[in-house]
Amino acid sequence: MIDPVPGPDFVQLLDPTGSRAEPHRFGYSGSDAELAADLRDMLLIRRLDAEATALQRKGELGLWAPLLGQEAAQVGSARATRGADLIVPSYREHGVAWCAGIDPLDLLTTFRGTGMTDWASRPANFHPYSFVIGTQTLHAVGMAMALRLDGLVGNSDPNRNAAAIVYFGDGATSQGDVNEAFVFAASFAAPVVFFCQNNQYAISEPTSVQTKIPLYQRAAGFGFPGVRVDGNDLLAVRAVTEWAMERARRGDGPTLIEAYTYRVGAHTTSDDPTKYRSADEEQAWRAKDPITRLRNYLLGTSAIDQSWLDSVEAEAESLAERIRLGCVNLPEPKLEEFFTQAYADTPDALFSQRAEHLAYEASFEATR
Amino acid sequence: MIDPVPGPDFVQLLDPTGSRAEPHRFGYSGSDAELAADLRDMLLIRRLDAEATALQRKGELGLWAPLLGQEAAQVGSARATRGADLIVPSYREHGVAWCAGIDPLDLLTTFRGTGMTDWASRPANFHPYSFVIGTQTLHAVGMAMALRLDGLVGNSDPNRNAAAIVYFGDGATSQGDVNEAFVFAASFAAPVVFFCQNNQYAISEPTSVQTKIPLYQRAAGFGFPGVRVDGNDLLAVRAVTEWAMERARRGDGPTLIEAYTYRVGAHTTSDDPTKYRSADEEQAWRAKDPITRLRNYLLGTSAIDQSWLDSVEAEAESLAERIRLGCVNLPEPKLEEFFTQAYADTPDALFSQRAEHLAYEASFEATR
Amino acid sequence: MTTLTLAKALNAGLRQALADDPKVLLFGEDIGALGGVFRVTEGLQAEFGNNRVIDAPLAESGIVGTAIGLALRGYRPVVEIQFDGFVFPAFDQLVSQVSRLRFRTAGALSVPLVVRIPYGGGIGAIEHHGESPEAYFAHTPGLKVVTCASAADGYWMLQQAISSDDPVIFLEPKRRYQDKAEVDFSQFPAPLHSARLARPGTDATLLAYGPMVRTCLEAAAVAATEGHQLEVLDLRTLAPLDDAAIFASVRRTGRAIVVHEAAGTLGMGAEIAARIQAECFYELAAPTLRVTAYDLPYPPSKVEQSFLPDLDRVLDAVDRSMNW
Amino acid sequence: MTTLTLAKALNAGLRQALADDPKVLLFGEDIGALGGVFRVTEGLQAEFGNNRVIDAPLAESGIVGTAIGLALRGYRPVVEIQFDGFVFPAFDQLVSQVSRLRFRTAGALSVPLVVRIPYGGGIGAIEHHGESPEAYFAHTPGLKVVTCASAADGYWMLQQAISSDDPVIFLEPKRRYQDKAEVDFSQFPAPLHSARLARPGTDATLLAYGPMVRTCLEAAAVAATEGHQLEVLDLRTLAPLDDAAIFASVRRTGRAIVVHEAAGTLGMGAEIAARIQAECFYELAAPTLRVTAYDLPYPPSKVEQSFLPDLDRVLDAVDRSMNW
Ligand SMILES: Cc1ncc(C[n+]2csc(CCOP(=O)(O)OP(=O)(O)O)c2C)c(N)n1
Ligand SMILES: Cc1ncc(C[n+]2csc(CCOP(=O)(O)OP(=O)(O)O)c2C)c(N)n1
Ligand SMILES: [Mg+2]
Ligand SMILES: [Mg+2]
Repeated sequence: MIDPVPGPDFVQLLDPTGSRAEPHRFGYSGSDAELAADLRDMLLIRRLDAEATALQRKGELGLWAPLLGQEAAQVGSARATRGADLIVPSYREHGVAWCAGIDPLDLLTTFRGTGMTDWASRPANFHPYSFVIGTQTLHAVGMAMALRLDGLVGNSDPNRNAAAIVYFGDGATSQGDVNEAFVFAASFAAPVVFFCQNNQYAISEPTSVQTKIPLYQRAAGFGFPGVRVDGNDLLAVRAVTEWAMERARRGDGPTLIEAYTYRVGAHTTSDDPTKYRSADEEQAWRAKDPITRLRNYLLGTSAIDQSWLDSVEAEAESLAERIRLGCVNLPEPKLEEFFTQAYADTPDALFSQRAEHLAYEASFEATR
Repeated sequence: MIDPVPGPDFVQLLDPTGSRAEPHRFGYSGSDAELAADLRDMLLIRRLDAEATALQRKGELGLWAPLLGQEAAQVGSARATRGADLIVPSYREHGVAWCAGIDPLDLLTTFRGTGMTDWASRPANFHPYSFVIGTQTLHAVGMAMALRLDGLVGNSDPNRNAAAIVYFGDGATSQGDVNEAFVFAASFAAPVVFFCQNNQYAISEPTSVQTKIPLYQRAAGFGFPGVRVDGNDLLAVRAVTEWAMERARRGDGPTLIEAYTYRVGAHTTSDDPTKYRSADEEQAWRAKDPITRLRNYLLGTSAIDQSWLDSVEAEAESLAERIRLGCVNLPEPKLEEFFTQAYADTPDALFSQRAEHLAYEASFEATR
Repeated sequence: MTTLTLAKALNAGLRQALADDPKVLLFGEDIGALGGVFRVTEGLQAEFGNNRVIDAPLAESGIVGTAIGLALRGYRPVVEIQFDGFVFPAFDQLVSQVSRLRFRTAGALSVPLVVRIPYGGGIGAIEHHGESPEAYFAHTPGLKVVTCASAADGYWMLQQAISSDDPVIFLEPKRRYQDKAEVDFSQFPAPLHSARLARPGTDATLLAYGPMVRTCLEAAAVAATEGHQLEVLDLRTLAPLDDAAIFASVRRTGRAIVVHEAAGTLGMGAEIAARIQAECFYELAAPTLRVTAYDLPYPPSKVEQSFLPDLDRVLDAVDRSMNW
Repeated sequence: MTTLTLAKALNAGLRQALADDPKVLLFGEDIGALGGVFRVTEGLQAEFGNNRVIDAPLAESGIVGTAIGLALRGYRPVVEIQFDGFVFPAFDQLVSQVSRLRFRTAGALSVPLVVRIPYGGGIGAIEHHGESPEAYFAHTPGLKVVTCASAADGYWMLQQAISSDDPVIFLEPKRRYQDKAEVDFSQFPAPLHSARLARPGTDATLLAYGPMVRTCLEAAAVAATEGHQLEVLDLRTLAPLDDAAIFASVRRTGRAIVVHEAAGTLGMGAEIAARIQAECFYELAAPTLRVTAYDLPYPPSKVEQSFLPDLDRVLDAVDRSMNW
């Protein structure tokens, strides 16, 4: 696929070398200090991701879905949300989760198989992961409809307003559910931002299997704007997402953002990308690394220096250690706990099944 | 909803008074004799529709879905197909069925409940009706993919080419399946024309519940052209559909046509439109009647005269009579026939169930 | 005490639920101005406004999926699926999402959603308008499934379903919408997940639900004239089943006949028969018999009367059971 | 005679089918260059080209729906659903269309479609990757449902399913993909819709299919050391069931235990138990017992071993049956 070029159809504010681009209708006006905070997030997230990948290799996780290369897309968009906004991830949004204050160890329970999506029980506006592609986009639209019904949209005091943002991939855009989410969002002018990380692949399938034209253009046909942004450019992602979130909060309805990026790693730790793409291609994308780019820029403006980088590196190291240790010590569940988790009002039959299970386990203990 | 105006976004070649409109990028170049044949179809179809509605009122049909007002959309599009093309209807395409050579009595079996979609057993490229909204659009795309695999697309001899046309409503555009059909059609450049009759309602819901922008614009977001045509203007429908079918046959992929029309009657004979729309609205649309318009034009050019109209009227009368008589004489099915129709290779259990059923019926006959 | 049709009783139940709890929302196709194709929501949009009774775009997965989002934000959406045959586009959202969000989040999230589905055949309709999809849902852990057979149950059970914190598939026997019965608005209703002894008897138990309850009561009335006292149990709750009521009745009579409109294979009768044989093994005078539709897609309406169980087929099964 | 894993046997079966009939097509997500996430289609696109082995957009309803269109035009599409939990978006097309087009057209149209689904748990996967959806399909008239338990059956049954003019849901026990067995390419296979006596015995019958066949064979081996001769019937066909084989075995042993990974309620065990009690009422020494998953959504993988039936739970049920 030919690379998109900066311009009205492709928002880029920081080029791959780390230079601020020409003024654009989407400008990023935050301070370099804020950008440094975002860079710190990206560095920590990359470490978290690497550590989880390593834990999977050691057999401590059943699976991991690396986000390597998508840090700017995730941090830039997550940092465009604020307190009352609702964040609805797919399954690769570990970086978004981090920004939403989710403990990485809670994420690991899912991939270690000790739990499902344990973070849901702690206060945070971060929805559980969804593994059936596209389903969560409808949930997000419903949640956004609720914000509207609750009077949290279009208030004159902008601080009383909120919106939802939902994440999904390029592959997901082919699912009926995602397109129905577009229909419902448009029909109810739901305050929702559809954030599509086009990382060029759905497992082995290049985006060209899903669409012959840029994905952001899908939105116009449903009656709301679509924007393609350089997903490896934190400034651009943040600027565009802030604009779209504010638009939604104001009551102007949905936006589709296509963050054009690349899944540098495997689809998951079970995947083998050498089967379907070239090393050259991977290499070309590594040259557009979102972290390098922002680091170069901030080093250039002297917003950060080597000692700042060293201290984040140290922080990353201790995060990794916490994850390593925490992972192996995640509490092991027992089946008996689950019998009362499927229903608010557990049917008698499940209590009987639990009793059977416990009696069976007990007999087993006794006899062998 | 504000009426669309003739222009690049709304193809109209014959205005409501029956005057040929200004030249347009889509021109209709057929002869008036051909148009007279189409008018004859429309008149007969209108009679067929009225007769079926009457039969339902008399209790001879369980249900009928009238096409009143949509005759130009149906005849104009159907007459843009030719021998090897494949026609995939929804459930209101009695007019298309007529043009495809389907015996109206075969259609009635469905609505009388003596059969399901009996015409499928006779040779015609007219697919069975589908009653689950939108499902058939995917079937049509698959059939179009098959045409391509069979080498029936893009041949230098245009007579060796074929395409599919699939019908659905404005409401159907909200279904996931229809949008997935757009995805697959675009991805495989399937030779298919998506023919959406926007008759302003999905039962009681105005099109504005489904979309805030014109439906034809949906297509561009999937990467293929969409055209809005005056669905009450046979010339425009025919010209645009011929263009789109030829485009598909040539190998240039799918087109979406939105035929902007009106369901003058009830959704079905079970429906009561007074609950959700005004008599004024209905009246305004009756003034745009597709038959009046074409008749006036052809009378104006002297392609037809009153005696022509009288003879078609007589023909319509005898068609109505054939339908009336044929309907009540449709053979009554017996349950026993159905046990071997679900499978090519009927499982033993169904033979046993048939035997049980027959024994039960026999015992019943014997004892009571 | 008022005499109401089932459709009007359901309408009254919805009105009461909307009045009682501002978080209750109705959501579906044609439920607003039209009042639903069966008029079950008639007048409710006029009364409660179009933020409480909302016409949805024509997409069942979208309806259920967005209703999940509404439910997660504290609403109690009551979704209408227009006909049984049109619930399948929403199947993924129901089976993979609605049923599991609580489990997935260890109880942190609730989806208090009611999915109303007019179901069953016998009304002379075209394809997809006479389906009985209950077994698909009853096989799905995390969902509750109930069905009413009378106006009183319609009124009360619907409100109980709406106030349940668990997602409930609420099946309405469409061919009984016009059946009239007394509704006592002041009576304290039985628990939602309990069966109801519709007619006591001693010789055999007819286990039925929804549309077949009336058929079984009619059969029992005829059987009584022939000297057989049939007990009729209206199951009401299909998931969970009211095992205690089922076993108690079958132990009393020694004979069980399950009657439903869904296909026999893996219909509710399969589960009920399997449970009865396991629990009442030594107490049965005959195997549990099943009177169901045949294992075919729903046929054209001209033959639906012989496709579906009717009074005579029920009595025929009673005879077979008695003569075992 | 060659020793193959189940995955390779299926691959060989597909290769043979592609070679035998130019109308056979493979269609699904990631089946081309990647060869499928389980490598069942490995090498086939390279060999037969991308007009025969087609990577599809990521939409299961779209895949099944367009495959219907291909089938109606004379192709024999073999669709891959990537994991069990992802078949539900296609449920409507399967239940309302695939299963009914022949019936709807009085036999005029055929949908010779095979839907391959890797299914079942026990592989330490995340949610939706360990489902056992067979009962949903077996309850649906118009579909046929089969499942293989060994490499030989994988090779042959898949080809038989592809040459069937009826739509077939073809369930592949993913946790057995790497199990090796002998495949005799020249042997004439048993009919597709027949059960297989996997191990003869006299004391009780274990009825199993797919992943649980091996578990039951292991249980039978252990039971033999304890003096019980268990018969193991590999059902292979779930719709239609091979009633004759089931009843014959149960009549011989007098005891039946159905084992599957799907939830107990309305799982295959319900139907089998219901049929056995109806047909073998006086020939049973104990009720048919069911060893299944509990009636819960699939739990996190750390507890899946106690959630799913295993050798010990099977033996426990055998004990209960023997001591009834
Ligand atoms: C309904 C469904 N079908 C198939 C899958 C298997 N699957 C998991 S991830 C994936 C690819 C998703 O691609 P994309 O949407 O681009 O997201 P990415 O993984 O690239 O972030 C597939 C096919 C699934 N999880 N759900
Ligand atoms: C999946 C599904 N949902 C609901 C219905 C019930 N239903 C039948 S026709 C209809 C409206 C269709 O509107 P539209 O697509 O505009 O077609 P029209 O009837 O106007 O020709 C509805 C909701 C259905 N048949 N299928
Ligand atoms: Mg992707
Ligand atoms: Mg319409």
